[in-house]
Amino acid sequence: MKRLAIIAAVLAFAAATGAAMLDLAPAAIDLRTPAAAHLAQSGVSHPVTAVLLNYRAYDTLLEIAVLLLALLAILAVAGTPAAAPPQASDPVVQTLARLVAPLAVVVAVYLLWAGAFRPGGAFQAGAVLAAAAVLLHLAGLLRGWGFPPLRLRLGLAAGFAVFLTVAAVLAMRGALLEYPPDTAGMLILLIESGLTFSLGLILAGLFLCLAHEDETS
Amino acid sequence: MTSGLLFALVGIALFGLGAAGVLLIGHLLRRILAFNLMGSGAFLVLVGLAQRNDVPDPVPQAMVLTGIVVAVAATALALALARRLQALTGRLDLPEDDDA
Amino acid sequence: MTLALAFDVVLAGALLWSAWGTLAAERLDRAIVLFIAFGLLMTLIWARLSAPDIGIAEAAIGAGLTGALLLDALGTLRRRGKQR
Amino acid sequence: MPEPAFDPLVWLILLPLAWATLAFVLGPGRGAWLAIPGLAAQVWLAIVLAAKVGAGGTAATHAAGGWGAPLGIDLAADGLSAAMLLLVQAVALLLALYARAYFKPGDAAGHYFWPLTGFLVAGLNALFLSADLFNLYVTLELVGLAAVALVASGGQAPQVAAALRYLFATLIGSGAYLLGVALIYGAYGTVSIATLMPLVDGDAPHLVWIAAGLMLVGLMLKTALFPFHYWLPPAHGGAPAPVSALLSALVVKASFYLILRLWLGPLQALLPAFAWLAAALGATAIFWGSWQAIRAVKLKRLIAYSTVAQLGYLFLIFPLLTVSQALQAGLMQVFAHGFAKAGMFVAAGVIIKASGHDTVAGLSGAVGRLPVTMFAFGLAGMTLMGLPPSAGFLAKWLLIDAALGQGYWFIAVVALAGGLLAAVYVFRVLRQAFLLAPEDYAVAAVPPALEWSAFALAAASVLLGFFALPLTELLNVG
Repeated sequence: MKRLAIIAAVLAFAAATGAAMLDLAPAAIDLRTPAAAHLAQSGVSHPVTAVLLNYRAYDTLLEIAVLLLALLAILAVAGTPAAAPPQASDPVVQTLARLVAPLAVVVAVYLLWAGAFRPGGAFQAGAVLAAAAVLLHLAGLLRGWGFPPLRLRLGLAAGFAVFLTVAAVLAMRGALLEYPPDTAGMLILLIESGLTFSLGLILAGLFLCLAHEDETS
Repeated sequence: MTSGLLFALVGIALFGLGAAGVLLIGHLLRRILAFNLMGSGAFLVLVGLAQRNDVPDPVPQAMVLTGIVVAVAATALALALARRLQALTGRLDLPEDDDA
Repeated sequence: MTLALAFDVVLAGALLWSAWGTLAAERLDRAIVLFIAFGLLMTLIWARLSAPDIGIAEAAIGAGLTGALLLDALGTLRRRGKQR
Repeated sequence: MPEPAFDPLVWLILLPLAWATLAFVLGPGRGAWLAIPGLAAQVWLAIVLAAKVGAGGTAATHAAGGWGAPLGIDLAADGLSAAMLLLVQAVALLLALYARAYFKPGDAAGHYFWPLTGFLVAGLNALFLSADLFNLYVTLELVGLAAVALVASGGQAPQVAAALRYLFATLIGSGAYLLGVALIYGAYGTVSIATLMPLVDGDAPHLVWIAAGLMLVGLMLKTALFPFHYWLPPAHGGAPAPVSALLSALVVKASFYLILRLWLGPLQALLPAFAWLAAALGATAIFWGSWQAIRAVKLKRLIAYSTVAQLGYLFLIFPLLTVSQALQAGLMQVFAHGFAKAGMFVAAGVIIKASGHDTVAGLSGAVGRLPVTMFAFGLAGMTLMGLPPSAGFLAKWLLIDAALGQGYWFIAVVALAGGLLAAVYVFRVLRQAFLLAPEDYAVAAVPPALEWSAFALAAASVLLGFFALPLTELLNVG
């Protein structure tokens, strides 16, 4: 009964929304124009990066907070067990992982640098770093995390702390995350470098914190 | 029909499928998968509908990047909770709330 | 119907099929593999929507990291299941 | 720009983010001594902001990034936002003083309380200050995930299950909200509230009506309005007491605030179509929640079901919003319930800590052993029943006045009946507490800070009745 009601409601909703989408007039406002017009002052030449780290950088600040919070939440859920030993793995996989990991670092640095003027940026770079860490773990070359020690906690928080500090300093000068046009590019690169490093750690941590927990429980 | 509009329509279908999945499926891992389908549907609508004239719009694209990161954060937390629940109770579905 | 639109329609069909399979597959491991395929199809769709930034992020985070998280969870849950 | 360095709008968001991050770096169990001064500074900032908004007569705004809407994100504080911010900082500060005494060193449930609470408060403040629909989505997720993590931090199976139930509810809620935002961006090309205001009218495309419905349903789910309340009792009833208090007093109010913000703001041409539905669900919530509270076995379950009932009043105001008393009634109810429910949950926490069990039946003799705590419980109960001179009385008075003024006597009847039902469950607890203690009844000593912070919260909910005028005047700034 409940099942049928939900299925019927979802189908009706999808049909109505689809039909409404088909007769939608063009939007009154087009942000493509102002986004392109201010690109020169944004400090980067790739429009998506300009939105992420300049026009709507405040969204991104909160989003990094969400990510750090998620890691914290996972630690809170998993308790504080010891780090798991690496699992033994196929030597072929290990060799492959040893080859891929440095390559991933190079790709990450490239993506970070490219983000200013073409697709790429801190998220993608951080995700690639995290993927390398996960691969090393799966190959048995990197331990799962127990509770992260102070050094690691500093690294996890560093990217967000840099972002927050830049936001605070700029807020004291004028507005939250309002970059002076001549230093915008440099500040964005500073924020993105911090984020790449910490996002790599946090995204890897999501995996490595989860991976350890079972062996001990 | 433009690519943008087509994928916006697909997005609605995905959102509906995912929402029905989260509401109807008891198994926790599958519910987490369903939640991710739902999120992807919303992202497709956000970009597809804004680009229904097939001209790229960086603003919704940046919003979706933000959304993807939020979604992976939520997924990881959900998995952590599901694994914890299984470790404590041996079950992978939510027990009826016994009101005790 | 142009070739590009035909490609889009095929892509859309494949995406919905993988999404349905993710929820309907009998075996959980198959569901997760279909979910990773879903993520890769999404990457192609983002490319078709001229959103390569999202495409890279989707491949790395959506399909890659989430897929790894899910597979790892599945493995652990199986191991625990056997111990019980 | 006068004194941009101290624009409270910005610092109310950055400050909690900063102490939360520092608390995380310091490690498990640490951070109380960052959180308490931080929250004290935030109370001051909220007062400065309220004074500025009240004196200026216009909303305070801040263009993040310096771009201004619609390209950038605007922060804005009108009277309603300023009032909500005052409530959050004041309740959070008192709860922080309580929590410092509640979580003993080494208590795993308290290991992550401080950073999680910091992110929660930052998310709430950002939510009350945001004037951008997508940015609001991010703040909703920040609040939701922090709240779920706080519920789960208890660590036992029932708490983990409650957290999962809550997580799926909150994710579906924010998912529906996000799809609504996506449809609105598709229809208008902007997500700025100020820019949308003149664009949305009664002739809006069907898609915008669907978007409004999605956002409303998603937010009702997050507010735990009947019949979407199923997740609330296990989550609020099962969490550690300071967490229950934060969630019941503040978190569910955030999504209610957002409904109000949309209703009175960009979607005001569309949402009144749902006013009677919202009121009907609210009325049902009052009866259902009260009934469940009356028959609850456990004390904290009783209080959690009381939250379900008390949230119902908030939705009774929607058909009445044409007169200003209705909004005032809503705000008074938010404040009254915020302080009273926080006080009641932390009082219950003291009782459970002292006696070791949490059933209503086990309360016998509590008045003799924990007089301050039981007095606090009674004061909070007074507010929930709506007895004068409490803020709860004022909220009901304004609501009944608004309802009768428009001829809707049945809303007044629901409000009065809800007060009587609240009396039944409050007196059920008090009656049990006044019974003689059993022979073997032992009570552990509790730190005075626990008892007195519970008392301060409950007393505030009563005394607020005397300071209602400046608060309701703040609402004229919009």
